[in-house]
Amino acid sequence: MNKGISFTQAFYTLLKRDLQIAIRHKGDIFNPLLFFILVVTLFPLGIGPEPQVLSRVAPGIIWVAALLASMLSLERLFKADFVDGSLEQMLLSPQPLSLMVLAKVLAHWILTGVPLILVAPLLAVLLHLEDNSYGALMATLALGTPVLSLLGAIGVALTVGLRKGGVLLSLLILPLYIPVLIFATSAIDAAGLNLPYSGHLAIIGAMLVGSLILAPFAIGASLRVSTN
Amino acid sequence: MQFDSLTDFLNMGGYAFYVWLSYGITVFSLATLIFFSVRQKRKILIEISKKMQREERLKANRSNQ
Amino acid sequence: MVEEKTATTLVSADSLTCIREERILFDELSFHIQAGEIVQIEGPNGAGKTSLLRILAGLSRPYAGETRYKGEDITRCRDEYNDDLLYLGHLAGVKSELTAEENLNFNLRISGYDDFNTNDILAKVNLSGFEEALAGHLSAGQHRRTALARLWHTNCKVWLLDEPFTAIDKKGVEELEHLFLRHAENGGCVIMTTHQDMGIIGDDILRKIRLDYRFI
Amino acid sequence: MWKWLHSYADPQRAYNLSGTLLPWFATLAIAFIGVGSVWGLLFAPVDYQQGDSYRIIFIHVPAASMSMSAYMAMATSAFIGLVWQIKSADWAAAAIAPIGAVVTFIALITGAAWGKPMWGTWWVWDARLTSELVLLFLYLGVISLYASFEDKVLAARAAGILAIVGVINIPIIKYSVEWWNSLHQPATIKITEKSSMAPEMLYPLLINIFGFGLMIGAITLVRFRAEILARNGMRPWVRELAKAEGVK
Repeated sequence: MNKGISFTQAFYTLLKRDLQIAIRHKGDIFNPLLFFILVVTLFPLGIGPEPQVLSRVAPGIIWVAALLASMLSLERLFKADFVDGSLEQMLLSPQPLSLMVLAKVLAHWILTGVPLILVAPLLAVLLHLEDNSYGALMATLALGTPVLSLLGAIGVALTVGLRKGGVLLSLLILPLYIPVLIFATSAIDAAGLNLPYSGHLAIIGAMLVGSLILAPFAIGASLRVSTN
Repeated sequence: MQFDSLTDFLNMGGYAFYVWLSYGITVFSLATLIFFSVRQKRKILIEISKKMQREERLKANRSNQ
Repeated sequence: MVEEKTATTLVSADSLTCIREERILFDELSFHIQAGEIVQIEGPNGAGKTSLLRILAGLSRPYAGETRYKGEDITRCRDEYNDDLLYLGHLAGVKSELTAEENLNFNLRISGYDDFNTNDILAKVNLSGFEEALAGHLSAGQHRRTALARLWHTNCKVWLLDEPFTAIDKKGVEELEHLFLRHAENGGCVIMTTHQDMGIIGDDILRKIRLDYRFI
Repeated sequence: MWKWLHSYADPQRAYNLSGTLLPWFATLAIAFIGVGSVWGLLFAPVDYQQGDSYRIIFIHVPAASMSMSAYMAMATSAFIGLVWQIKSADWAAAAIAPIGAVVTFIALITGAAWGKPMWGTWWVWDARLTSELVLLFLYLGVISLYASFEDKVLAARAAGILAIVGVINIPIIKYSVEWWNSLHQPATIKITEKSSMAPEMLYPLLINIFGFGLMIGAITLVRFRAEILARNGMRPWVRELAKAEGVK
């Protein structure tokens, strides 16, 4: 019986398990996506169908809807593990906690973030987004949604032990999403005006790197408090 | 002294509403905060002493049995 | 405190204090657990048995005092301690969306093992033929056994078990008791809570730590 | 190196120490705010552009700057609590949060009341007001997280983590809001131009900033003491105090 601690083995085992569970539980993938699509289609009904107006507000609408969808889907990130005791096992495993947390967040992003990015161009068509902006839309979503998942996971980890965490969660994490929202939407705006937007992307990329490094520790510490 | 009379002072050069609104809300919210913060301590001590009395009764009950 | 550190002391509690809902569950609790001991924490409901076990595992932080592993505070040697610790709470992390085999496979892999045969281990807990069944469809006892299966493939010295016999039939309890005895003989220790009487582990072997329900 | 911190972590010592400090903070705070406000309202010269409406500055700017500092103080003590596992520091952080929220609220309201005569509207998405608003949300998040946990020892730890996460984000949020503001709203009147301020205006302002800081300190001490008592209800020294209070 030998015990070799391999970080990559732990990471992939956890990643694989989470993906496996999600595939058997398809609702968790599709519900946030449907929510995203529905919210976006409500806007033209609310503000009128004029293409000029819609294309002006399209980046904001898509991104705000993405923030909300990401937040909604995150709510269940640690819940099941908390309820059935797997979270305790994770905290007591000899593998570094931040690594396992990262695997869980990555699994979650693959399941909810990636479909969202893939659907976004279709919704942009509905909202008459400027033709030049599609690249920027995809790029900002690709760089920005992992940041949302990482930051959101901190809030989820803090509220996982509480009975009604839903509304509280939005209060905790939506303010933290503001910088991503600002830079992402203005990158799309800049692209629409044929201006360079690589600076915006660089800043979002920096946020991604920063949250990749720091968020796992915060999530781990929060989980230790929540399971206490 | 920048103002000639009390009415002049209260009038704040025509901006009375905004200036006194600001100062009023500030004083009111700080006073509320201080009031509740100071009351907190007394409330907690009373709660603890009530709990102590409950425990006394519990103990008395148990020793009677 | 008592500093009788012997070479075989695995886990010790140093003046642990636990407070829940403004109630002191236990105060200044100290003990040492040696290799080879089987310890039962006993006491009425609400006395803090599970709390003590969680503090010993490092899941909960005591209000005061510390848990030591081989003489060192566990918050300072968490990795070493976790490497040598097997904790099963009353919810033991069995995913109902996964099969018994997948559950066991995951639990062992995440603990760092990669040389095992899940079918053999599941056979030892009488789950042969249920390897492919989703854990959610298993009975309470089989569910519990899926979690307990890890005990048959581990080299952790310290076992912390919260109500391990719940939903397990008489024969299963006996098998577990034999396993505990073997584990103790091999230099491990078992710390558990249970309300069930044990047939094989007699009072001469079993050490008891009693927690009383306190009103203050 | 940090051993001295632990000696102040003992609840009873912290309680007594903050009791000794409290009268000093309270007296000085009243004195400073009194002098600063009277000076500002009565003696400071009229602003040639904004008239007497600028006198709101003597509470708006202290409240705004102290709302940030209070957050920093909260996060610092949460950090101490987290790293050195000192419960008193967690409690201090929990004690500061509501005070910070009230001060931020004051900064927002006075900002709006100043904006109306200056900009003709109660609210503009000015960089300072927007980041104050976000700061208020951050405070409210910490407060409601603290309120949601039943076990207050855990509550203080959770709120502490959130405060630390918030403090890392504040500079990013502030920077992004300022950048966003410059993008969308060029050339609004900046409501505070500190550099061009006459000393007769600056002194009462500085006195009030200092006074606000002391006042926050004083209220923190009051709440901190109450927090210590609430968390140590089973300790004999608290029970003595409760006995004395409860009989009345």
